[in-house]
Amino acid sequence: MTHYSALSLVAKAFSGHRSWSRAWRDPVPKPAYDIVIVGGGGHGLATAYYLAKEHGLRNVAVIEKGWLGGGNTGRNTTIVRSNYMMPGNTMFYERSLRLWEQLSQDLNFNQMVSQRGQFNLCHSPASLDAARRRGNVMRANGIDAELFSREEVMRRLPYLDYSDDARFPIIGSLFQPRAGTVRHDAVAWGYARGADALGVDIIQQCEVTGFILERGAVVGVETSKGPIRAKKVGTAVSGHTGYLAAKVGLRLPLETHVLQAFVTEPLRPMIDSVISYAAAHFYISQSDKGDLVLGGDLDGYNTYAQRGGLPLVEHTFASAKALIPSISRLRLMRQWGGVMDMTMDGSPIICKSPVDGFYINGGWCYGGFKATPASGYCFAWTLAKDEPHPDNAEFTLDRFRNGYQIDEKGMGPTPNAH
Amino acid sequence: MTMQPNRLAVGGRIDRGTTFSIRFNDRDIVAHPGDTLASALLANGVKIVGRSFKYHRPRGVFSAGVEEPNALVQLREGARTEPNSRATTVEAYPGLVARSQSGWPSVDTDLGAIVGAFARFMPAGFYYKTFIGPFRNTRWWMFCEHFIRRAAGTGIAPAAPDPDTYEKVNAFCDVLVVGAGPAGLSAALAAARAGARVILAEQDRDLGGSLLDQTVGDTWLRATVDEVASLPNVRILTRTTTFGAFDGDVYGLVERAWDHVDVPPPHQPRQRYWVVRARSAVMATGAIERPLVFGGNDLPGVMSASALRAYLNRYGVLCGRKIVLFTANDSVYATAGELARAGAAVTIVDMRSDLPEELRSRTAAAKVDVLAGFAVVNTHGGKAVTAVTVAAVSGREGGTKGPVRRIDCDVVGVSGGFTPTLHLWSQRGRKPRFDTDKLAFLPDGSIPTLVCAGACAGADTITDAVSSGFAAGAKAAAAADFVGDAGALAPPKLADDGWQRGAMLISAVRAPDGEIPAKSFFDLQHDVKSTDIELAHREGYVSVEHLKRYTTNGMATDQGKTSNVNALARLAELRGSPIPAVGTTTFRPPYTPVAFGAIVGHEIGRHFRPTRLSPIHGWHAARGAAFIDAGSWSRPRYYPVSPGEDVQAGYIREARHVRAAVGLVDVSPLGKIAVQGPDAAEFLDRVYTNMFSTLKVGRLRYGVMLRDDGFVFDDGTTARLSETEFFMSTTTVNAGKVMARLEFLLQTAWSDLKVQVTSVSDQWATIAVAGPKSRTLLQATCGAADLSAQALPNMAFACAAIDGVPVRIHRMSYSGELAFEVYIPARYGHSAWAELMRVGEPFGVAPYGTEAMGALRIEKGHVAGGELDGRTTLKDLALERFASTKKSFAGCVLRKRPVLEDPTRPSLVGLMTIDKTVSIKAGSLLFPATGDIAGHGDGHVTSTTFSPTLGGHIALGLLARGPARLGETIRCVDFLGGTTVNCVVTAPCFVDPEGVRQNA
Amino acid sequence: MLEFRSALDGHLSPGHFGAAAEPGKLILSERPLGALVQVGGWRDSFESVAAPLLQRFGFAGTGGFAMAQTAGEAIAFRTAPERILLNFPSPAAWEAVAAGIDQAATPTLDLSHARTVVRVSGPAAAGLLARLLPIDFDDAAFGPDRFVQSTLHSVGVLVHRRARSAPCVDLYMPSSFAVTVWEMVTHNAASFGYQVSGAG
Amino acid sequence: MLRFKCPVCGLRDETEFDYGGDATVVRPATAETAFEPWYDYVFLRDNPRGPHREFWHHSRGCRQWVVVERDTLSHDIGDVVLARDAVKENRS
Repeated sequence: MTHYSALSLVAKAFSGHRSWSRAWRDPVPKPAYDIVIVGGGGHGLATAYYLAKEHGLRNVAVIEKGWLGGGNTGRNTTIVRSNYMMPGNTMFYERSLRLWEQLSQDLNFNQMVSQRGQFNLCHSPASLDAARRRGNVMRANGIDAELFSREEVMRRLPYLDYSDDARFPIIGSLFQPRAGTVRHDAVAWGYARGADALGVDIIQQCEVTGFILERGAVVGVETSKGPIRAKKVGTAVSGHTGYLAAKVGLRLPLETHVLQAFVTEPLRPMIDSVISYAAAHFYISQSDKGDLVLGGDLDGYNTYAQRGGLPLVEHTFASAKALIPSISRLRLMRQWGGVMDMTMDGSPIICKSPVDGFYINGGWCYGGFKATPASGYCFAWTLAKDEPHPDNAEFTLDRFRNGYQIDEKGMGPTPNAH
Repeated sequence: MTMQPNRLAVGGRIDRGTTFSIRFNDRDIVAHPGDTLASALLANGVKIVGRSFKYHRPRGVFSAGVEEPNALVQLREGARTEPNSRATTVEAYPGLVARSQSGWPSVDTDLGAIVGAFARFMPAGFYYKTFIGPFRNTRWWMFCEHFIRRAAGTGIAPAAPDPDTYEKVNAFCDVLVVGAGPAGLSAALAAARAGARVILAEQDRDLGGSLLDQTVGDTWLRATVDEVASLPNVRILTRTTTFGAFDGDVYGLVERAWDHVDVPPPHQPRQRYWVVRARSAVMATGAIERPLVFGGNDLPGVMSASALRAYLNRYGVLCGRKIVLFTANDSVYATAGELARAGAAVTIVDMRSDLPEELRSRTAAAKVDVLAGFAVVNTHGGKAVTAVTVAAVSGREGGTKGPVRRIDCDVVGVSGGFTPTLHLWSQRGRKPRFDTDKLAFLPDGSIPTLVCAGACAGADTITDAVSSGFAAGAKAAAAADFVGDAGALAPPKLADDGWQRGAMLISAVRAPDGEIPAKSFFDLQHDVKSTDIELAHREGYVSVEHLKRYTTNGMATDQGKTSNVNALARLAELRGSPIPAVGTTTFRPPYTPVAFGAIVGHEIGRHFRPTRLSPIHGWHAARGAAFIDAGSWSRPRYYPVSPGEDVQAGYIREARHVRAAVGLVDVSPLGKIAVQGPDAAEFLDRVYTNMFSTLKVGRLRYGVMLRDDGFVFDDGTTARLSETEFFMSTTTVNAGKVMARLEFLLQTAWSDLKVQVTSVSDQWATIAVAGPKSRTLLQATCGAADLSAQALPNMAFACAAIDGVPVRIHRMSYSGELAFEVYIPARYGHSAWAELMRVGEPFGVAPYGTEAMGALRIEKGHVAGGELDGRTTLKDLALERFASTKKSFAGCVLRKRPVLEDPTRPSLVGLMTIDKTVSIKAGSLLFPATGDIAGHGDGHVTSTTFSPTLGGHIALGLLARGPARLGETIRCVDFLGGTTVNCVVTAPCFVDPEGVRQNA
Repeated sequence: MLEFRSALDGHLSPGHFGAAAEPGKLILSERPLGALVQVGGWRDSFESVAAPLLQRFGFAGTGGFAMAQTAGEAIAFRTAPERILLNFPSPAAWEAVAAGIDQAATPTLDLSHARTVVRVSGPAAAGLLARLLPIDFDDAAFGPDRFVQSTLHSVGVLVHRRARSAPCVDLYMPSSFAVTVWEMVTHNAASFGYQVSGAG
Repeated sequence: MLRFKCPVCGLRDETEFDYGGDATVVRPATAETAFEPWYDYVFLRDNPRGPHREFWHHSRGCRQWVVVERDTLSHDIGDVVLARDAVKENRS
């Protein structure tokens, strides 16, 4: 693996960049592995990387039906943060943020982790109280958080609508300074390169069509490139967890939904932080290239089609203009949709399943991107040790059975409301 | 004003009789109606319009349409400024002001071009490999990013809100025809003649499509347009882009209604967003000319060949005097003749060596030189092209062989073939198929309600386009059940040159040394070169999506309209696979960028969301109430008695007054639901945790509902009006959700119950009258009714009248005082309130708002939003006594799950500050008096207030093992505010726990 | 008697607003609602119980979902399978019958205060409505006596095309939303130019 | 934009409706006291990739709950019927 640095870049420039090597191999699948990870997105690749790095398990394959990073790693709004309130979530997401903070160096691949800070705007005394509770939990757990007054928000984000005409007045904001954005494609590529260098086989264009079951246990996968045996199989397939789990006879507490995201034409710097507009489920930031990146609410119905509808486009645009009136004449350049597992409490699942040999990493709702490093770290731990890491101990399937719903929004078992 | 050096004396479709001035980069430019900004710039000899994003290379106008990658300008000024506007689609109007978006100190002399010297250190993805920094944190990258961001972006966002308006229109039709070129016009005609209701949408100002760029075919065009326009069942929308195709045969269109002026006329929208529900549609979106890639192909003067034709024939602009047309297909030959006739010296460089005799003779007649079997290898010139180097073609892969020769020229027109515009097709979830004969991606398979026609379906000539369009129109009409006879349509009489006969698809031209010249650009806006694609391939980024993301090819504002296919061909070459095996990227909406304002229409500012107002709102407003949002309602928060009175002082005054005398609060926003039918009591028994079938007519009962997962959903008080009718109230915030849930249960699993539910929230104004003098006041207002404690005990209701209007008086208390809720038909609510205020004057009646109402309920320990947060159980909220053991109810099974029964769960307590002068903040965490303060604590503070009754600060909170800790001192920690307040744990009810006052 | 006060009180000032337009092109007004009563029932008996009840007011029967019935000044809308809204110019017509209705078989409900009616009339009415509701208001699709229940500015409204020679449409909206809907209507009407008139 | 043919109102935009989830799950009788049927009903879903039967509430129309057949991959819409005619209740 070529080490990446400014120096290597300069050196290779003089040979016309002809001596760069492949970032990852294109191996022929072996007949058997210790562990097969289904899904070559950020979570699957991170899992493989940490299996190799932290647990010395290198006889590992990641199987991807398309091209690596082609799922939700490439279909998100690139936001990272750790402002979670519920026990079970708080420290998991904080672990993730801490891993993000050193990921470029760990992977020797610039992830462009940009801790620009995130505002969660508050619009009523009740939402300010809720933000205070969240911020206090964060601070009590050693996570950075601040509560800003309306005046402070006005000073920092002068382009929002503070007029009497604003439908939802901005009365304050929770702020996490360490939150920010990450270059999403770099995550998949960086983990892929890192895992590959440690010996993991990344097999693209290989679709898992079924599971090899023996005596009720999963002992491998059937794929478009033939059967591949494995002592353990883990899935990290974003919106398709339920679909794959059904193949081993499991029904899961989740539904698959689509979330749309949007980018505008590039602009000179305008928005420096991540801003989320709680009154309308809308968030916005600006990329290093200058595009404004916007996200809205779910389309709200079960779907595996990676496309969204007009109502949510209208909703998102209206939210954008309500929050930032001057955005009116800017133009949307591209929109897309990503499908995701929405669980019955809005929190993820990382656990051993009731079927031996079958491990689940899913249910990310729309928090999956920011979770990538911790998800990989904890899933690798769970696969390697057959028991959860303390940070994913609550992300079980059993929690719905015993009543431990990790419900950040208090919406109950209504997947499209989380 | 300056001359128009490139404007021909005659020709074009502009209005030469009118001349006006526009400003570009502080220079006056002459233009005519019918010009675009680009045609005016070209007419006036402006070569450099912008600088490229990465290397700051000079860039001129490339195209004449929406695909323009180069000529992006900052249009207009001030609050109306619009970044990234394509000069090629901006209509010129008097007073237009535009600027180049890049270049310092000017676009002509850009010091940023120094970056070009470092180009070799900035290959594709270089930033992934650098700026990582030696230490394990993000500081080094963020330091570098600070400078990188400064160079980000192109245009500048407006700083002020948009002064213009926009509107949305819902439209319905049988057949939507997208595009009014020869195919679209023919389709619209066929569909309309068959009787279908047609919408014809064209992005251009004029109908005609590619015919507008020609000098022949006008007779056909005029006749066809006239007939289409004359049909009453056709609606023609020009300046209207169909930007997206969505499920349900719904299309999103944006009409630039008044974009061709600086300020729209009064009350007229700048743009109009059309949501078209079509029973079927015809996609006649044409095709976009593909560039050829060669050395220095980005210099100003290198243009799309079809654009040269458009500027010549539509705008009367001859872009150059010595023109080289570089092609690998037939389409430029007609153009060459026209350019030559207009006075240019034209040389065709055609990569094909075996040209048909017909083409050769035509070019000879037109005095056009043809170099068959040659390719342009490189351009010359600093800020604009001055010459090209050509060499003989060798093989079919874009190779050349020596010797090279130089041809002086000032414009190079390029045509690498055409790319059908399949965006809408792709948006409907279909992948295009690569046709190896036509060398183009074409629609694959069929969508019954979307018919492709013309160039986007692979028609090679205008004749083909007309016939395919006409057939498509009839087919689409038939899909919408219109099968009337459409007759026939004769095609225009044209000598057509297609682009398919013997065409070649060349990814990039190689110099005789076998190399692709260094400055061969694929994506002109993002400066993506062949070496970038090669590097991506070398490093394993071999999927088209990886290529796109790693090199950013196709990610600019034009979304790859000119660059995608060439880059794909280059990747295919590198992979050694045919193009179909490599695939293509997916087109996402929108087809061309869409302004936010257009889509939002009038739902802006205060009207972003609807606002509900109580029938008594006018009184509150006149009284000077301070309002606050509660759900979708606007409610009085408090009524300041002086301009300086803040909410804190106001609510304490109001709450104290209620306990001392009598107050009125408008609770009209409470959800109210009529539950009617013989099974109404049974129904309520199922949805509420407690029993309602035992409730007597004339009485009220408080009820709690659970979600099916056993958590508390909502609460409220319900009155039994008759054996078969109940009047339910819900919280304001959950009113809609409760209603939907009741309807769900009754229409699905419980459809055997004879019960119907109806929202009557808007039927009733509700005034709560609370305080020791409330009975006196009410009695004085509704004289006849007996409101005594004997006649109307707590949790009973009575019918009465206020000034002749029948009202219902519920005796119930949220404040803990003697209190009543008066239900008045809504249109009498305002005057009933005024009457109560009038009658109550001697008793000292005063209005109070939501803040005082909250203070009173906290004093009384009633739960509300802070406690009903969707995560609490009956036990958590000390409401377990409302769980009936005599019946089942929704949620009764899952509420028994072990974690929900855990005795250590945080549950409801009261908290009183030990130091009465300090307040607590809701959202503070609770910790024991000693020990660490870390983790999630023992619970949190849910609601706080100053208690006028107790003269100190109190709160409700959820505390682990709360009821067992009464009297314990605990710490309320607000980390964010930096305060720790010691509190004593109490029972939740602070005032009159025996209920003496409310039962008085 | 207490003052009867519309939810739109103070929001309709007569005059011409928005773009210049010929008189009568678009007229907005509030129509006094009179009495609005909901008649409900059960699947097994609705037709047999409700039809005679409606016939007492001169309606043919329970009617269909798309067309309103009129009988004199009274209007009946079949809004759901077992649900009909009756509108009378004054409560008297209804009250004469109401007392005798068996509420267990035919639950009725007074909604006279729950709705506010805005009337849109003139040749531009269909154009304005197309800007407000996701419904096809073409004459062929929405002729006289047609009614729909749909959404205007996220608010559920009932839209009724009156059987008159000139286009005339009544919008029944929940009273608490009347002001916000009215403002949305007038914002969209401005590009046509509209007249606010005192009476429907 | 999804469009559904409401049995009462005719073909209408998705914006008039609210989504109500999987319509194949069967609500246990209120008297059901066993845990499993309730756990299954409230939490577990087939979540199919393909044909799906689902509830929609015509909340800004006739306020009827309907059952829609819709393909979660193609978004093709099949039959739409009133929920009360489609739901097989569990009265065990």
